[in-house]
Amino acid sequence: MSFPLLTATAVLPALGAVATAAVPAARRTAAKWLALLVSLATLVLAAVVAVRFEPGGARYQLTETYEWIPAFGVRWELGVDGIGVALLLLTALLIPFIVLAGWHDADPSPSSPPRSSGGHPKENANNRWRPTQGFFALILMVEAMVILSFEATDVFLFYIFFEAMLIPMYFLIGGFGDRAHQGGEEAAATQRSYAAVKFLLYNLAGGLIMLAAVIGLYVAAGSFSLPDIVAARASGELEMGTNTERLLFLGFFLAFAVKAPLWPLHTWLPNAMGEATAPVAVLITAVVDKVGTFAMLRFCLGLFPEASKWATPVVLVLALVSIVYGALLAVGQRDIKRLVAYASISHFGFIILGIFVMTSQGQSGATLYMVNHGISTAALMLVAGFLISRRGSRLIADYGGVQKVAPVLAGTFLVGGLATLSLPGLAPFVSEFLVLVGAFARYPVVGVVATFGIVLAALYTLVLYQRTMTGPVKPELAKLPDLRVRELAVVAPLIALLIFLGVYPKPLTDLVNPAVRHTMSDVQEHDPEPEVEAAK
Amino acid sequence: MTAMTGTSVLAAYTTSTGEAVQFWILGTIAVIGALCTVFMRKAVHSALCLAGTMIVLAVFYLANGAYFLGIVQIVVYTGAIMMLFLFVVMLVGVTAADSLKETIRGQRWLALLCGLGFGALLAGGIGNATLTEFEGLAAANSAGNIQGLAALLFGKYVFAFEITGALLITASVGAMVLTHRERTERAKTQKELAEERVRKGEYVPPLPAPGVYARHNAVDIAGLLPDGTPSELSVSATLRERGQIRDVSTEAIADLRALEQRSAERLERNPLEPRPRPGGSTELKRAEEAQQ
Amino acid sequence: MENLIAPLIAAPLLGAAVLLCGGRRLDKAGHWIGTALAVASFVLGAVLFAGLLGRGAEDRTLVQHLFSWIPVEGFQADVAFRLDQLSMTFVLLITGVGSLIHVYSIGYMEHDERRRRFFGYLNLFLAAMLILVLADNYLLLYLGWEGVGLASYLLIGFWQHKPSAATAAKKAFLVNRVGDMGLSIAIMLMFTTFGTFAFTPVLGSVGETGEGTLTAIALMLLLAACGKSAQVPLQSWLGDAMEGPTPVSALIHAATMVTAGVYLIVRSGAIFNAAPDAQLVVTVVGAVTLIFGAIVGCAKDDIKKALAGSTMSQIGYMVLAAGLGPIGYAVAIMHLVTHGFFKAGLFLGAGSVMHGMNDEVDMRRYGGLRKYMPVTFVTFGLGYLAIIGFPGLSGFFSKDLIIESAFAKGGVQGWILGTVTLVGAGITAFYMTRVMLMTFFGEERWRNLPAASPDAPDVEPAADHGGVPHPHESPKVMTVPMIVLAFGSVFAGAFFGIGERFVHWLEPVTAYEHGHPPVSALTVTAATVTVMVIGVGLAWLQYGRRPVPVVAPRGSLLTRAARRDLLQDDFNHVVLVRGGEHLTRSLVYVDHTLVDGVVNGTAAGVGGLSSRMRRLQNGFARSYAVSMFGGTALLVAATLLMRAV
Amino acid sequence: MNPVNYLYLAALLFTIGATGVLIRRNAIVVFMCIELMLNACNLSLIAFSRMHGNLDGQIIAFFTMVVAAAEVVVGLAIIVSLFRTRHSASVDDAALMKL
Repeated sequence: MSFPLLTATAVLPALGAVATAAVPAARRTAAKWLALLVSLATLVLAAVVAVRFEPGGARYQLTETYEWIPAFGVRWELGVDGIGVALLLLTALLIPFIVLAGWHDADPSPSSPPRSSGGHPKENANNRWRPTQGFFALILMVEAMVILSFEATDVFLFYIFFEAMLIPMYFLIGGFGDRAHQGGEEAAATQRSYAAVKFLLYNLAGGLIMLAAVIGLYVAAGSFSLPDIVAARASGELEMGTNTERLLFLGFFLAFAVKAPLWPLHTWLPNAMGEATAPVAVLITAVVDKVGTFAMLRFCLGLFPEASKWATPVVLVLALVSIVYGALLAVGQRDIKRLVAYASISHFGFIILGIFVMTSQGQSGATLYMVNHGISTAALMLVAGFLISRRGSRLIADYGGVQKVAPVLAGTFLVGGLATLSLPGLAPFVSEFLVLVGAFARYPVVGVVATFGIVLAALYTLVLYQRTMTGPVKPELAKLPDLRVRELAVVAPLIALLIFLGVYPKPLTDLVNPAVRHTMSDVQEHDPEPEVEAAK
Repeated sequence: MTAMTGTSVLAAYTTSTGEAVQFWILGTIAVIGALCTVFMRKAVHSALCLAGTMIVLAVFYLANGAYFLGIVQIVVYTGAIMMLFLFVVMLVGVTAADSLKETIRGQRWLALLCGLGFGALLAGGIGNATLTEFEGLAAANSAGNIQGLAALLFGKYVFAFEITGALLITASVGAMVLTHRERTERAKTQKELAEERVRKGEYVPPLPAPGVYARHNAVDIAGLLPDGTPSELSVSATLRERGQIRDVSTEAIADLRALEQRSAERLERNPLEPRPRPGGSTELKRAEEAQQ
Repeated sequence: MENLIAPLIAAPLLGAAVLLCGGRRLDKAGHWIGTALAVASFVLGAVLFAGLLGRGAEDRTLVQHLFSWIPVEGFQADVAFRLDQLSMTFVLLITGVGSLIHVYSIGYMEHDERRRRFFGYLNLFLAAMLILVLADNYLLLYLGWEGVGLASYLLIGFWQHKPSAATAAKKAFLVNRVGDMGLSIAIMLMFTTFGTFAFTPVLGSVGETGEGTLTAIALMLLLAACGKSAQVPLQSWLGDAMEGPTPVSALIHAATMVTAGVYLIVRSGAIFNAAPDAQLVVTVVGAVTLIFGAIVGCAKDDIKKALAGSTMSQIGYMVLAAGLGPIGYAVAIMHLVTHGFFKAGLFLGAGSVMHGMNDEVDMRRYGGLRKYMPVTFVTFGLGYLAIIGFPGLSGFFSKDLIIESAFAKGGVQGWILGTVTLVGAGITAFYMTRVMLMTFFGEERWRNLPAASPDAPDVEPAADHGGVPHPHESPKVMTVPMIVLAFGSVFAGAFFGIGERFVHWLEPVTAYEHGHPPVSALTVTAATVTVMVIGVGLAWLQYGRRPVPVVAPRGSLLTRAARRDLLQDDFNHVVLVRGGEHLTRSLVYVDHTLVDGVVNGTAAGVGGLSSRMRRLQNGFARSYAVSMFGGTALLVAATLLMRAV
Repeated sequence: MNPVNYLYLAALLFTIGATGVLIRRNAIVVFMCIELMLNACNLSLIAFSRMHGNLDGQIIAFFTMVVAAAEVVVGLAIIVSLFRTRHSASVDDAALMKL
């Protein structure tokens, strides 16, 4: 057995989390550096995975299989296809930035005395309350679980991590909320716990339905191993009754639709993203939610192709609603972070659209979209977080003329916004256009409706930029400091990546294409042929 | 005696009429005893009725050839356990009669319902069973009942037996732990107590003595205050707790008044005219008011 | 030689990158770097031009394939550039005028502390515009298309501290986005129809598909063109775009970007040729905008807005010409180029006037400036003559050709379009003369300006930069470009027009066919000139003879409507903005109460239920005992039943 | 006589005891009722042993007694300490489990 690379990629951050949590209370900075180093090491491992992965090769590579619960045929079965690698890279890439961006988010603030012993912050050094260690440990924990759910090819294994990642997320949202709150500390705390509980319950509900479906799948298929089931279905050994398949599909899809918020199951996201600190919000929308869309692509389409086709019309309509609805609500928001949240809902609509139109452009687009949306939202949200942390308010109305006092901040914010409205030349455009083309090729009407999304996106982004960055400088912003080195170190690489992937996405598409080919063959769909074979 | 004769003919497959008679008589008594145990208002009575039932049961044991258990039943249960019960009852208050009024809504009806239903079920179950006659214990008791039991107890059930030993030890230890109170600090001397009382200033003088009268003088009778009202303080706390204070002040006052009357008639004096008199009658007045 | 194309684009791109990321340390030299790189790309363009001239007319198409942009299953988008006569023309126009305006801006933006950034944006615009015209497929063109949109957004909103500027920028971008929607849908249609969207295969295999599809594609392209080129109904942004610095208005909103729509139509000529209905729509749009813009231009007192109206109208000419098909393509481009010269010149002139007048834009506060800023006066005047089509100047040739082609369309359409163009020419003459007179002739109204008076609240007080302005000529760095452009506006037309040099140069790309108007070309020319003279005369009667009131008179209904862009904005505001606001607000409410309400309602329901269940836990051991006992009873019953059955 | 009668009797006593447990508040009486139930069981056990002619039933009854004794000891101790703390022997007063 060769070196278990995939397991290592996941175990490293998990161990790092334990180590970080064990750092003594006084050595806060040490914990931060430890977390950063671990996340960087994980990035290196992920890069190794990406290098070792041959796009032309087998569907699942670097596979590892160990018996775990033989009684139920549950196996520790890992393997990545191109999509998995892409998202693995995304996760491993974003975590260091999240850690770096949240550098001071978990420092005990003088305004909020620690929950354990109400005392002055200087006591924190010697009391047992160690928020910083916990914060970074939780982030690393989430990373480990997300990575595992991207790697697991055993349905049960996937389910476990799909659910388990909720716990650290719950604490991240509920325990380390955004201190910028108009209602003061108290209101912030209540809002935060409300958001956290809502997040947890909402996702748990979806997860439980999925658990039922997972068990049902085992009953129906007699195995948890995704490749085996897919192979069996392809070869026709495994016959699944139409209704069984549809029920199981619904069970899976519901959970994923909650995770990757699909209208009307989206309402937890704005609360969670609004109350959490910006880095955690990025963690939610850019990393954790991707598991949902990823799972739709891998499990819903892979395990239940027929049911997926059966459900396609409904899913497409919901996706369209999400696109337009999310964008419209984003326009209507008064809170920067909630605005970004609704924008993300709109974008997830695009991703799901691309997955379910069942064209290779759509699916490659959806996969690229997951990555690009992760990066662009990270850029926008983190800059927004920096801005909010300076002013101490999330209300758009409290800003104005920032561009004059902090041009670099405003500039990066604008780039993030332009990426969000998927301006050509930035990464999101590639994916969004692919999704649109893929949708249009099969369902022209859907494509056209979705295209309205790009106008609305421009609307909410530019309105946000205009209200916050332009116009006369608000007096209380006159002394606003521009981006610091640490913050620049967070944003600059992201922006560079956005531009690079916007101009030269080939490395990514090379990863994704074969995987998409496999998925297309799973669902036995072919791209619609062009009307006329163009004269070459 | 009938029981003995009944048991002597145990070898027979069916039971003698004698035993039947005995069963019906004693069974009724047992049931009545049980019912009384449940429905008597005073714990003491319940205990006594239970003891009665147990004795009856002991007889049944004997009648069924369980001589050893029959004796044990009488000695241990009726002799030891019930006595223990009585002790506790004394401790908590013999005469304390708790009302049978139900406080939890619907509890009583539910209880009765469950009881009847359960009884019916058991009856039904037993009714299903087809048991018409006894095997008889002649064979088993051939070497004597106690020997038979001992053989089983120290053979087949020896481990259970040992464990029960452990159980008993544990139980006694537990009882001690529960009831024993470790005195943590030195007991206060009388001086200290007095000082404390003064410092608290709640009731500085010594408590009044219980009432001592011509006809009653007992610790459970409250002494009368100058205005004739009984003083709770004069009765010991325990009795107070149990609400076992007898109040004779009214009778006492009635007697006094009668005395006054008689003396007044004898001296041709109008008792109603008010005039300053040494304390007594004014006390009476106030006492009467106190009565109303 | 095609390897020069990439550097041609890279130069300004590099400039943008350097200037925008360079930070403060480049503030000193920023504008020089920007200008140098712009000029560099112009030089490269010139070299390429020479190279093209060196080749035969037929193989003047260079293609540089850089790399595959989006390689996805059944979807090939390459980063490839295509240089042919059409794009060459644009390259020269863009880089040439661009360089001039860079130079001009050095002077114009001298006192702006964010000059470096300004030049960065200008370079960004150049790069994007070059990508737009050099792209070899529609997707790359889309990239350039949005790129120029971004640059225009940044430059319109350059003075972001002015809310009006920020709003105008946002508006421009949004309206353009609507157009971009059209472009992207068109690209999708091409993809589904042809399986590709590179120029050659798409335009090559037009014949193989139905007219319906082609019409759809063509109309979508037209929508895009309307957005970019400020044609009705998407024209509303151009007027506000004048919030940007004047060089921006000259470069982007007069000479180059706004003509991208025309480029798109001409470039996709094959598709339009095959879709006559679409062509008709194009001509109609052109005609409407032509008149619309002209009318707006007549009513505006803001010199830049008046020029913006004129730009709209002139582009209307081009679009109309482009809608005429092969007769018109080359002509449209020709007018585009000449217009690029004289309109840029006019804007620069306007900028120079504002520069000398404390950034005053209200023409009613100008007057008699000719002796204070002679160079500006002369260059502006030449531009003026050019645009009204004074015989011999460039505008004359190009516009005359368009009018001829319009008539040559033939039939009723021909007559209608012809007359429209003629009328347009007249109005053009009118409003341009008006601008001219109000600015450079008449008494010097700026000497004694009224303070803001209650009877005319819409007049903002003159003293926004303090005191009576001291009109003066602008520095050399500003005047030189104006002079160069004046030369262009004088001679370009003759140079292109005589012997149809220009159309023949474009012929291989746009397939020129000479139109034959029902009446002789001379008659048309004569008519044009007379109409022009009439327009000038009317303008002189109204603004030359009589003194111009400083406070705008109430004016006729049409005038008032025209001042407000013929109520277009009011329509937008009422229908789109208000409606949108209501929609979003109600949606937010719905989301909070309905969608979220269901969720929270479920939670509350569960909570209520459990608090009811909680009552059972009353803490009395006896009631627990009852339930235990009852449970036992049930169990016994169950077992008995089991035994029974 | 039908030996089942013993069982009926036992059942009756048991039910009475159980009902008593449910309706009485005085902890001591409750305890007595429990004893009553135990005795009922013993009775039936002994009847069984006689029916089947072996002594196991009696052994079980014996154990029951032992256990009962132990239980009584502990239980009464609990009652006493309860009374000490609460000055009442009512089971309803020990209602701290209530939410």
